[in-house]
Amino acid sequence: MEILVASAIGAMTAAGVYLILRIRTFAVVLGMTMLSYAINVFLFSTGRLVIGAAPILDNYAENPTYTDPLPQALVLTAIVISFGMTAVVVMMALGAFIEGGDDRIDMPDDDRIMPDLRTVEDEEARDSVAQPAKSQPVGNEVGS
Amino acid sequence: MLRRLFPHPLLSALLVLIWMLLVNRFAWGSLVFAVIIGITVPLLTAPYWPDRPRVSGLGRILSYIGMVIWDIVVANVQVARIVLFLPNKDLRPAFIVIPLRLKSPEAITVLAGTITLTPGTVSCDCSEDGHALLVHCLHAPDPDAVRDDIKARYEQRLVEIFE
Amino acid sequence: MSPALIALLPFAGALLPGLLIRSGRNVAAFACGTATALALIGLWVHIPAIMRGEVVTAGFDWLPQIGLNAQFRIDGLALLFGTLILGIGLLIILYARHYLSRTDPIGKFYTYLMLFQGAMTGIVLCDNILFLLIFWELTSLSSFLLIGYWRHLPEGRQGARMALTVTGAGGLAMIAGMLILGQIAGSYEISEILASRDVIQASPWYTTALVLILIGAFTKSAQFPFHFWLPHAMAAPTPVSAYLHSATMVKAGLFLMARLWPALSGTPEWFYIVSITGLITMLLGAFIAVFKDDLKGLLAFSTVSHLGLITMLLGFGTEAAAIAAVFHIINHATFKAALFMTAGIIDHEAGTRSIRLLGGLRKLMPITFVIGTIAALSMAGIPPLNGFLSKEMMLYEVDHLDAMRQTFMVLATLAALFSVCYSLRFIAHVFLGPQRDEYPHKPHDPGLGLWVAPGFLAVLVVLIGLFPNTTAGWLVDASATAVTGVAQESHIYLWHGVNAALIMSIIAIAGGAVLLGLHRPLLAAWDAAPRPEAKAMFDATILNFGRLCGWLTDRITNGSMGRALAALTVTVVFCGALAWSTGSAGPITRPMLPVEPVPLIAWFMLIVATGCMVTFHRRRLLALVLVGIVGLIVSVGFAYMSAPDLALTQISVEVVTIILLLLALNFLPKRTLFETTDRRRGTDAFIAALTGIGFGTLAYAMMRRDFGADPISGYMLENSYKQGGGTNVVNVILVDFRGYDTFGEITVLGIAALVIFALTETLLQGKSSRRLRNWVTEQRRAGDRHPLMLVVATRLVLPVALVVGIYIFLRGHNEPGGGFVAGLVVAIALLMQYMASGFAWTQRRQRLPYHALIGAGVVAAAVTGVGAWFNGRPFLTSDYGYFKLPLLEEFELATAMGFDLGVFLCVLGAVMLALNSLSRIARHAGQTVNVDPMDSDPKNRREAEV
Amino acid sequence: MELIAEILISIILVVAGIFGLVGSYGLVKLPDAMTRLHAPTKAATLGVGGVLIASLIWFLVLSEHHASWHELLITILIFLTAPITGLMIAKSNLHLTWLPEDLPQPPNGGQWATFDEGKIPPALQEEHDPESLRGD
Amino acid sequence: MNHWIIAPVLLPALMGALIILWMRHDLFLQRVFGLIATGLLLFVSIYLLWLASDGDVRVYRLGNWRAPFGIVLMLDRLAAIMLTLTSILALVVQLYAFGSGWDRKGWHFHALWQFQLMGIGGAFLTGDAFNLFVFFEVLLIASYGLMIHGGGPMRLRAGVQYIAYNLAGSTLFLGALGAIYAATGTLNMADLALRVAEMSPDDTALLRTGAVLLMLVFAVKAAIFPLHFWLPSTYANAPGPTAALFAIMSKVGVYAIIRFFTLVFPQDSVVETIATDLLLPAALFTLALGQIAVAGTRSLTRMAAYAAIASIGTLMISVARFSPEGLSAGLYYMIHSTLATGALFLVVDLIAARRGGDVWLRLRPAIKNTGIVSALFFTTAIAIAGLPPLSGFIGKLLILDATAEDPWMGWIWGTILITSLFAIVGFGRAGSMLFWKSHTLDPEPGNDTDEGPRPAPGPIPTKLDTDEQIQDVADSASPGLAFTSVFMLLGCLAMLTLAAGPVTQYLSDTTTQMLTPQLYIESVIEQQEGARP
Amino acid sequence: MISSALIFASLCFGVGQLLCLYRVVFAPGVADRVLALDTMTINMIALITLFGIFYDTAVYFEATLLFALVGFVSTVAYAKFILRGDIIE
Ligand code: NA
Ligand code: NA
Repeated sequence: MEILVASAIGAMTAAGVYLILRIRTFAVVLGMTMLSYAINVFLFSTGRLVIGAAPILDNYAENPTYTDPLPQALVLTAIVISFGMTAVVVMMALGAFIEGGDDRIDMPDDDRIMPDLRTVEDEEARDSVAQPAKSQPVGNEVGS
Repeated sequence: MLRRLFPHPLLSALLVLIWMLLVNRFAWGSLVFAVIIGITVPLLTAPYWPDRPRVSGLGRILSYIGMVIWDIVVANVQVARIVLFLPNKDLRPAFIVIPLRLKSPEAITVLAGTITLTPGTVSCDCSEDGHALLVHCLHAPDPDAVRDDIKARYEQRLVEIFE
Repeated sequence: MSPALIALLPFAGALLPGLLIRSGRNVAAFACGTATALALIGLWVHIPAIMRGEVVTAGFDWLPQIGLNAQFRIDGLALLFGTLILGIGLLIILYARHYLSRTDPIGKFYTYLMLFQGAMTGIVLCDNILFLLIFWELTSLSSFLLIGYWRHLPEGRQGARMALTVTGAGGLAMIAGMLILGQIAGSYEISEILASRDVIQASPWYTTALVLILIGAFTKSAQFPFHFWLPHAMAAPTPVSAYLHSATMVKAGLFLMARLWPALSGTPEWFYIVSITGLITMLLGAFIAVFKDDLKGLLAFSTVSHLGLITMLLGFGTEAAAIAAVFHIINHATFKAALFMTAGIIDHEAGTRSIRLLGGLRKLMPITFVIGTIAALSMAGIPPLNGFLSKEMMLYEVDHLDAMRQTFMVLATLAALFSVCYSLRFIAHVFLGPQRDEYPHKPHDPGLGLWVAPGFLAVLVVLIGLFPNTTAGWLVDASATAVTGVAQESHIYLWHGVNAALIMSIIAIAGGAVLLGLHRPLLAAWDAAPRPEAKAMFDATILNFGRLCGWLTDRITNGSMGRALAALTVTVVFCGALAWSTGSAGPITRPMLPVEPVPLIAWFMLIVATGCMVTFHRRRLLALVLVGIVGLIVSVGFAYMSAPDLALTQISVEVVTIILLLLALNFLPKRTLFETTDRRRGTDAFIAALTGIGFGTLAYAMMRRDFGADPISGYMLENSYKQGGGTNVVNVILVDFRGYDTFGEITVLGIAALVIFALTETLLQGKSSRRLRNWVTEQRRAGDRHPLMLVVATRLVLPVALVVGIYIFLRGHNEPGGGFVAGLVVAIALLMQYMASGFAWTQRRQRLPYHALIGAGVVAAAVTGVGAWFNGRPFLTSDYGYFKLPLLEEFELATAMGFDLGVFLCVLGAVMLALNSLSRIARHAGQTVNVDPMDSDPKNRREAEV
Repeated sequence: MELIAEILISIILVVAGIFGLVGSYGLVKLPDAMTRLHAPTKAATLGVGGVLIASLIWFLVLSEHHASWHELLITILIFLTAPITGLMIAKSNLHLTWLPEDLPQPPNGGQWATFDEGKIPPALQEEHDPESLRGD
Repeated sequence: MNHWIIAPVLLPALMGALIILWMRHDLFLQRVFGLIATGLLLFVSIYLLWLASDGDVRVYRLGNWRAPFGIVLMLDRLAAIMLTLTSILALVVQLYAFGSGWDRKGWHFHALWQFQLMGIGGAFLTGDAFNLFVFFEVLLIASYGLMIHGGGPMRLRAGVQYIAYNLAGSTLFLGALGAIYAATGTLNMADLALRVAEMSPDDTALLRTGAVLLMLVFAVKAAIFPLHFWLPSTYANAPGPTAALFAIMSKVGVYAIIRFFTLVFPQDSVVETIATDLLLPAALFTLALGQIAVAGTRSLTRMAAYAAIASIGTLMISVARFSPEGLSAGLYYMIHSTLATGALFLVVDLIAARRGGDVWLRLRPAIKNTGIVSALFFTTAIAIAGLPPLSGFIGKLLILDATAEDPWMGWIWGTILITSLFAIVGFGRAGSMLFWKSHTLDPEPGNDTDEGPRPAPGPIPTKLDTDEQIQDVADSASPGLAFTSVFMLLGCLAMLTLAAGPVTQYLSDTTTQMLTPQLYIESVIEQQEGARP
Repeated sequence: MISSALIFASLCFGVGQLLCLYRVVFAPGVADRVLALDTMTINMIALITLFGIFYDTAVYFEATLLFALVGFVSTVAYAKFILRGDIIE
């Protein structure tokens, strides 16, 4: 059984990782979902695998055995949180799509690249060509 | 007054039953609670069910349910036979149209549900004005017979219950 | 006056112009002048003590943990420099008041100037090298502001940035050097460092520290090869050039070398590095100055040259040389400041500083001529002016060198020769010669305000030259004592008799005059000769450096999410594997559970669905269906492996997620194109496989081993009922043992909904609103939106689901369920209404304020928790009891239920608000809304509006 | 009594299992989308129904736990919802792969709801007021 | 048990909830109550700082459960410092948000602000590893909202990246916690420390893996190379006040590293030096990367973002060895860099607002209030570049001094000092491009329409503004308030400089407390008076 | 006897699941996939119930109830998506 669970965790992780490395938000969201499945199962399995021993106290049973309830509680919290996160990322992906017109996840080049790096003086020279009349310094030449 | 308190008496009864089933153990306290639920929940949800269908004849309802359950069992055997043993080339699927005498949406829904749950038929669509059902038959060498059977066996009874 | 106060006064003065500038320029100038004068007087108060050979110290501990203390000391050296800084500062304040035009923001100028003055004063007065570093860098910063004061001049900005960059870089090197020095000496107090000469020079770190400190000093004092910034700093207003770039700031490097002279000098390293650098600088600066057309350019390079001279003297490492250095510092400050002010006057009155355009000013500006000539002759080293005295001392020291004597003699003479040449040129080409017709302005002598300061300095030049021992001897002695650490008594004479120095001097003067005669052809040759242009090189360096940095940055962080996540993944796998493999894994202790056929089937399905998901992820709806399958199997798996609560939660979250994704997918493209290269997909697949294998292996290894110690959950199983009043241990953990986690968790959910709502609002306004209104769906749509039978069935499902929700809520403490799942169930039921009867119809029928539900949920949970305070217990301490009401059975009430109610409300509100917001986008996209619950009502009645 | 229950449960389970399998098998075997719709909605319904009945009897008669009527509730729920899912999927099929011409027409004229485009009368659309729908 | 310990969590949580419950339509009330809440938070933090100064570690047992079974909050010096720092920054930046009008660019700014503070406070106070995860998520999700506040295509795209990356980080966090729980069977940090110390040396692999993964999680939050990729676009595209508040967010990661690797996995534990071995080179790279980008980037906001990365690099260099001197120098630098980075983002926002949202370093017409804005920029640049006289310089001195004995001393000093020059070059160029330029250029024609509608000055409108050009936040109602808040931050830096001695003393006491975790462990595990049995 | 019947039934439903999976992966149209997913949910309910009998526990009741509800809702959502694109309109 352990080998099944472990390999399932591995498979879901691999799928998740592959998908989050794609360039469209939808695939990334799918990947996140897969990863969160994988991690939830992993976290759950830290209580080790026990079958038929749900941690619901049975006052009538003799020598009842229960599985470790703590990881379950942790996973519950994790599920809820990752749901909230997924909801936000989906909404935001949609927003970015509507605003930006495509659903790529990479930042467009305009985010960080300007045409060419120039010195202040180059910029100013270029500027005074563009607006010859206005670029006279008004600062205060000596001697007026 | 009473009508406002019990917008859907049958629903209230159903909810009491459901609560008792959920609690899974009979106790008067539970029943009291069930009644409270049976009153409040339909009140809360009344806006979503604006008009109450007229329903009459508890006996007719129960016998209808019994008949449908029986038909379902039969249906399953028939469908199983078709699925398992009838070669696809011999299959005679067909669409049939069932003109409706029923007017209330609830009644139409019950009929459509019955059709879907019973032998070899699935309700597929309703006409835009709600006066006919489109039904798909898995294996109907004689579609008209199926239509007449549905009208006689189910619709007639539903007309009695709902009108 | 306390040394600390002296250093503080200029800073206090820096605040005054800002406060007083409304009262007028004179008031601001007067205030700054007063502050400076007070500081100067405060300094001079200590003269008697210093003459007695005392060192005045004061200060307080600032950061004793590392020995950064605000300690000050006044000794001869400090006195000398302090006097220079404050005295010349006073003159500059006066001069600048008249120099700057009406439209210049003079308040700002004085603020910067006083800041600078304070920083310089701090440098010379402080007794702690870390403290010194602070002032040191402050001078760079304030000089940056001063040089760039005329912000409309590109040269000014350029010069300022260049100065900042070079001196800043030097400062950083010096930080390292000083720290090392302090580490070697075991203290950052200058007094102690000066006393630790032997320790310092024996240390293996000595050379490193020396070089680093010297880099700092050389950059500040414009020593070769860092000399290039100084001429460009001359774009600053002339008062600034006179003050910073002749009298004070450039001397900071010299000061530092002088200050640390007892500790650092005397080694071969010191000698070779310092004196040769000084020599080269002296020669190079003088040579270039000969050809400078700009008056200030000429003076700037001459300053470079003279700084080189002083550096060289300090580098010699002998006491006599140190005395000469100190003396030349004084002399240079006097004549060079006077010259700068003269140049400023000429610029001010004639409208140009270009020597080519000048000449013949002797008659037009007689006062200026006299002052300028005296100062220039002193600079040339013509007796009996003060410049001659210190130059002779320099040549004498050169003559008495132990090493490299000839080289130094030849080159020093040559430098002196150039110096004579450019000094005479200053006189000849500006003042002498024929008067011109076309000066840019009509030149005449300025008002008293402008010439009194240089005039005073010119008088000093003469007086020191004639009576060196009376006028300056005491100061030289005092500071030389401080520099060398040994009491010095100098005897400066105009006439030493005929010695090598005098001969060298004569050669220099004669050669300089001859060179001036040949100036015209030489200048032509100079102009024709190719030579490295420092500014262009610096510009290109900085520009290319910037480009390189930009390029590198862009190579590394290129906005690609794939790269970011691949980096994360690879790092995780690598570090995880490293950590695992460097540890030791214990033996397997748990037997494997048998593999049953049905779980095997489920596993197979999961693997297939996962694989298909990767294969078909471009078909987005199919991918969603596959996600659904994976979720289904995971949640059934939870149920199988003894976690019913997890199964419940997983499956209900699953369906809400699917609905969410479907709502989004309505707008998103339905397919993803093939866009990546095979190579990238291959790499990604490799990374993914690696991660999967790694994580799977970790999971397997973990599952086959027992806990290292008993898990804390044993206590929870034991006390869940006894202390928490519930038999569902998971629920008791959630609402009691770890209720605080759950409190955070519902907050997360609530916030998520708020974020979604806020984003929707933003999208529905502004640009995207317009885009949405013009939205055309690519999908062919079916006719009916609200199929009759669906509507009817939903009417029944809603109350049933509500009852189920109530049940799950109430039973949660003892059976699987609880507030969270109940909230989801109710939300799903309401959602069914939305789906079946449509948004508008449903919305009008229920006025559930979702925001308020979220708020109320968080408040309810918090208030339940706070309730425990009244019991004297901490937040979230639960209580429970059994109650009996008439008619009802005995039932249990736990405060945990109040908490769970908060969870319920918050979850319900959050899920509904989120989905509601998301679906509003479609409403906005021009899609119609319904008023009827179903598209076709067979009774042909329309519902009365509620 | 217990033996009878045991036998009964076993029989129901076997029958339910067979129906469940057949339902899923039909999904694979039947030739087109419309016919495939029949298999699961019916057979799986009875399959699950049978299992639930078996469970009901088990907890009524054989279990150490007290009687449980929960299964009845689930059965009700499934029977209530199965026709609707069938209908919705049928409509999807019609929408995706069928043309109205290939279907029998409704008797009173008009069209099947799935194919009826643009049915909202313009007058009703005026009530659209996004602000009023903020859900807040 | 002192209930004030939970106030930094409860106060903002309740205020956030009440804002959405009762005040969601009234910006004025939101401002008033938001300010009151943050102000109270500051008071509480200062009280807690005072409380913690006696050196005791105080425990707050939530639900009155015994440790390690319930969750505990822990108040020690470190937590108190972080809380105080947070509330100072939050209060000041909140004022800026009013003054700049940012808080009316969209919905729920103030509620999210409070929840953000709740998350940060919770993360600093908690003594439970899983609870740390929960509060990380609280602060993250609130930060998502604040990050995309106002919308706009670039900001949303950056927001998607930010979330996606942090989702991956959260996933990793759970994995790390799982591994640690699977190895030790506990989640309480003090109990973890005990169990880690008693761990059999034959079975360390799982625990080591968990510890290292945990470190990576925190490194993601702190944006340490090569896990920094999320930061530049996020910070550069976030609204000014948000970016300023984020200055403390990355410190949460640093805090967590410090907390775990002094308390739970000290150097002599089975985790040994693996953390340090990985951290120091990464920190050096982080610093270099940040400063190179500061010198190379052409956008003002990205410059600020990379400056934030660089400051993290510097900080981590100091922390990486977990030596007493290094930690205390690091803490000093952390305080400095949080306030300085905050100030920098605010100044950048002031500039951007006056340039019509243009953050590129290129010629634009002269801006309003050039004098004061340029002075603020200059001062902030000095602070962030670590030049005297502000605390950045002292912080760097402390760090250099602390690493003087380090075997990597050459690398450390070289990197810190040389890259400082990069910052000087970058900020020098930026400043001269922004302020020493083109006084005379008239506004380009059509520029006004370009800038989009500005919030009207005067009283706060009840209806929220819509804004087409979101990047451009004109300073609206009260630019004075905006300036004041920057002044306040710079004032804090000045105080930090002047009070360097006492502050460093407190910090070195803090370090001593951290490096003797026995006190912490005892106060959690052994003193259990009043707790449920 | 019962346990053999239980194993038989679970195997039947398990194999049924595989067939459904086949239909999800190899389907001519998306509606078929939704149908198969719906069937899977139904089969899951059966499997959980069988499991509950096998371990003689009632703790899985809530799970089956929710599976039923959720299967219905998600199928309707998918179908509405196919039909209209917008599932809440
Ligand atoms: Na939970
Ligand atoms: Na529960």
